[in-house]
Amino acid sequence: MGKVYRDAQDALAGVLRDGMMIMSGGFGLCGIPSLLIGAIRESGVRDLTIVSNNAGIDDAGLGLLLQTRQVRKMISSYVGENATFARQFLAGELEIEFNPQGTLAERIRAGGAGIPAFYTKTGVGTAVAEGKPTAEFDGETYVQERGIVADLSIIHAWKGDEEGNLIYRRTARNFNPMMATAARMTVAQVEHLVQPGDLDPDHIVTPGIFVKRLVQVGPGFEKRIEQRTTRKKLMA
Amino acid sequence: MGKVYRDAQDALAGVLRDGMMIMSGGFGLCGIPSLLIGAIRESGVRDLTIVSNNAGIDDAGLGLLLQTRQVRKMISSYVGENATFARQFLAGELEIEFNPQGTLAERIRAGGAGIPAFYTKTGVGTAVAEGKPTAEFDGETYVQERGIVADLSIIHAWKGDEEGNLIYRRTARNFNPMMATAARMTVAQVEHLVQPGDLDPDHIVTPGIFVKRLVQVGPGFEKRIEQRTTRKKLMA
Amino acid sequence: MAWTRDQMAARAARELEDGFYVNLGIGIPTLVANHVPSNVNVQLQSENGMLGLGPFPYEGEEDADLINAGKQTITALPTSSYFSSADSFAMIRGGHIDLSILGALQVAANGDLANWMIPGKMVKGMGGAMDLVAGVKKVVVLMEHTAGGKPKLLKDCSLPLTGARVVDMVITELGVFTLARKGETAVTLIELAPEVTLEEITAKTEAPFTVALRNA
Amino acid sequence: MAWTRDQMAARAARELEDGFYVNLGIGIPTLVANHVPSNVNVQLQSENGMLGLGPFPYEGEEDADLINAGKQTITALPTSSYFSSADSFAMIRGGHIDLSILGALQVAANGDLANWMIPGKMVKGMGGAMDLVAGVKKVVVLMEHTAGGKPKLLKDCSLPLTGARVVDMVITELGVFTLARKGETAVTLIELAPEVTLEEITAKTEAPFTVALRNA
Repeated sequence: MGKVYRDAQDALAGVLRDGMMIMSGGFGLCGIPSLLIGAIRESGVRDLTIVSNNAGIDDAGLGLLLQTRQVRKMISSYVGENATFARQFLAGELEIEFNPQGTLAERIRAGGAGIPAFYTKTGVGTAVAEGKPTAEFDGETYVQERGIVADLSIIHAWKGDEEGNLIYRRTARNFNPMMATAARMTVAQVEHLVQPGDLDPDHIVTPGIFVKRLVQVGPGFEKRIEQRTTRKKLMA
Repeated sequence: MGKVYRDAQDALAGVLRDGMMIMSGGFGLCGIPSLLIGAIRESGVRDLTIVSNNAGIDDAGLGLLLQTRQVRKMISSYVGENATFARQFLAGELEIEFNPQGTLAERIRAGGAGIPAFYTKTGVGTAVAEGKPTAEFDGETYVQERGIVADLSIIHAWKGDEEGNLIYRRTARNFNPMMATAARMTVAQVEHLVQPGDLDPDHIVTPGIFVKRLVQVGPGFEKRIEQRTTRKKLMA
Repeated sequence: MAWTRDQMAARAARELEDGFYVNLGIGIPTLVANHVPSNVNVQLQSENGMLGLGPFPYEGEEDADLINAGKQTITALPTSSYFSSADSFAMIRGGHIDLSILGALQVAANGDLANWMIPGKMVKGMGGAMDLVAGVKKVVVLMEHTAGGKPKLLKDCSLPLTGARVVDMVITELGVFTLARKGETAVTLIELAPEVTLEEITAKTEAPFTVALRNA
Repeated sequence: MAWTRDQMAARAARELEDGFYVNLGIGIPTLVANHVPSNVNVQLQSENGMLGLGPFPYEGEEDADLINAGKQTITALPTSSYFSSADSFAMIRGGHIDLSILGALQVAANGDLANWMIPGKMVKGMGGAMDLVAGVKKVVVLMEHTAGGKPKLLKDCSLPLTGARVVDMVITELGVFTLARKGETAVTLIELAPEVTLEEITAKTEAPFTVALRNA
C-alpha cells in the first residue's frame, strides 16, 4: 500500500511549501499531531496559514511554530493559552481569524463533504456575522458560513492500520476526524500502527480513503497535560 | 432513566398522530426498524409523510404501511422494489418527493445539526434543482437544499444501553445515525439491550442524548435478505 | 445577605430537571455539578467531544486524552460517549442540549449576551460560547451582579455580543431574573437573595425590570 | 467484432490505477471488479456505507447486515470500514472517490448524462447516481452503444438529466470516447473494438466526434 512512512520528516517530504494552508488537529494539547508539528518546524517552511482550534502553549504544540515565526495567520476559536501568540499579534506580525468553535468544526466538515457553504444561527447579530450573507428560514435569521479545504491536514490518532483506517481515543478525537477529510493531503501520526483486520470495521472513525500517509510515534512519545486537575482520595 | 420500553407498541405510545412526519432508518431491508413499523401499522395512524431512502418491498418494511394506505407522501431516493408503491402512485393516491440519496442523507444530517440549508453540486442542471435557489462559489454553481426535522424517527441498532447509547452493525448503519438526530422524538429498536458501561464509549455511534425511547427486539426477530447473492465454493 | 458563589451555583442547579443534558461553562458554572439534587439525573456535555462527564481523577490517574472544554483532566462514567467536535457542535447547534449555564460580562434587557471580548484588551477568542448560546434550548447566566461597582444587567450591552437575544435567566449573588428571548423585552425579578432588598437590587441594575417574586 | 460485456468491463478496468477508491454502478459496471489487474490495488466503495467491498459470500454465509448498494449480499475484507449514509456521501460529494463507473440511458456530447428516468414510465428514483456523478473525480460510462437501434451518445440528451457535464469517458461495445467536462464540448474517439470500422461507429453515434485513435 505504501501509506506508512518511516518518520515524520519522511511523511511530510515533498508536501510542504511556503504560504500553504495547514489544518492541525487537537483541542488544547489533547490529540495534537506533535511529531508532525515538530517536523514542520524543522523544515523551516514559512508564511503558513494554520487552521486549528487553539494555538498550543508557548513551548508545545503550535506554539513551536509561533516561536520560529513560521505562521502568518491563524484560523482558530481560542488562543488564550499562548503568550508568544499575544506578543506577535499585538506587534502586528500575526493575523488571526476567530471562528466560533462549532462554526469552525462545521466549516471543516463541510469542506471535506463537498459543501461550499451552509447556514447557522451561531454568531447572528454579532461581529462574526459582519460582511457575511444572511438569510431567513422559517422566520429565523441565519448567517452563511463557508466550507474550508486546506492544502494539508496533520492529525493524531490512537491506532491506525496500513490502509490508513484510524480510531481515536477519548477526547483526543476532537477536530482530527473532520480535518482528515478536508485537505488535499492528510498525514496522520498514530500511537499504534496495526495490521489491516486488527481494527473492527464497525469501530473505524476515519476510513483509510482520507489518509494518504501515516507514521507511528516513537517510544519516547509524550502526551502533555495542560491543566492537571485532581481530587483527593477519601480514606476509608 | 426510564428510556427502555416493554415492546414496540409501548415505545410508541402517545407519540403517533395522523399527518405526522416520520423518518424511518434502513437501506432496502437492511437495518430497518421493522418492529416499530409493525406497531405503526397496528396503531392505524394515517396520512403519514415518511422520510426513508426506500419504501420497503410489498410485504416487508414500509411496504406494510403502504398496503394499509397509511402513507400520504414519501421522501425517498429509490422506490423500485415495491409494486404496491407503483400502483398507488399511478392511481394518484401517494405523493413522492425524490431526493438524490446523498442530498437526502445530508438534509437529515443538517436537520439534526441545526443547519437550515446548505449548498451542494448534486442535481445542478437537473429537475432536482428546479425551483430551488442556486449560488456560485469559486466559479461553480451549487443548489441550495434544506435541512429536515421530523416529528418522529424510528431506527434500528445492533446494541443499545439504558442511557440510549447505540452502536450499529456493518451496513445496517446507513441512515439510522442521522435520523436519530433529526426528530423531536427518536425511538430505537435494538437487537441487544446492554448495561451502561458494556459499550466502549469510543465505539458509540449514537450518543444517548438523541434517543428518547428504546425497545429490544424479541427472540423471533427476523432480518430479511432482499437479494441473496452467493458464490460457489471451489473444491480443493 | 447576598448568596455566596456556592449558593449561586446551588440556585442554578435548581434549573436542572431529571433527564437533562447540560453544558456548564468555565468558572462559577462548573460548581453547579456539585449541587445536582440526588433525585435528578443529568448528563454533562463537554463541547470538545464528550457526553457523561465524570469528576476530576484521583491523583496519579490523570489521562492526557481525557479533558473537558476547560482543558482540565476529568474522568468518564458508565454512560459516557466520545465524538468529534463536528458531532459535538451538531448536538449543540441542533438544539439537543437542554441547558447551558455560563458566565457573562454583560447581559442586556432584551437577552443580548456579551462574554467574549473587551475591546483594547487582548482577544483570546470566543471558543464555543457563541455556538452554545445560539443552540442550547435554555441559557442561564451565572454572574456577579456588578463589576467594579457598575451594573452588568444593562439596558444595552456596550461590549461586542456573544449572542443576540439568547439569555433566558440571570442568577447573581443578589437574585434571579427571567428574560424573554422573543417578542417584547421583559425582564422580571423572580427571587431575591436573603436580606437583599428591592432597593438594593434596583440600585445595582441598569435594565428596567418588573417584580414578580416567587416563593424561593 | 464488438466487445462482449466482459470485454467492455475489462476495458473499463484499465482506467483503474493503483491506490484508487472506486464506486461501481449496478449492471455491467459490477463486472469490472472481476478484471482488476493483479498489480493494481483498488478499494471499492458502496454508497450505502462501506469501503473495501469483498466478493459475494459462500452459500450459507450470507449476512443480512452486509449488503452493497444493489442490495446484494457481499463480504468484507481486512481493509473494510463501515460508516453512515451521510458520511458515505460526504466522501462522494467531497471528491474523495477517484472513479465511478456506471451505466447510462443517454450521454450528450457535452458530458450530460441521463440514466434515472424515462417520462411516462414508472419513476423509481435516482438513488445515489446524481451524487456520484456530481462528486466523483472521474466518471466513466459503460453502456451499450445503441438502444433499439438508436444512438445513445447524442448531441443532446432528450431524457431528464442525472447530471450536467459530468461524463469523462464512454465505453461501449464498439469503442471508447473521451469527453470534456469543462470548456468547449469535445468528444474524441480514442479506441475502436477489434474489426469495428470508423464507418460503423460513426453511423451509430449522433454526437459529433473527432478521431484520435491510440494504440489499444
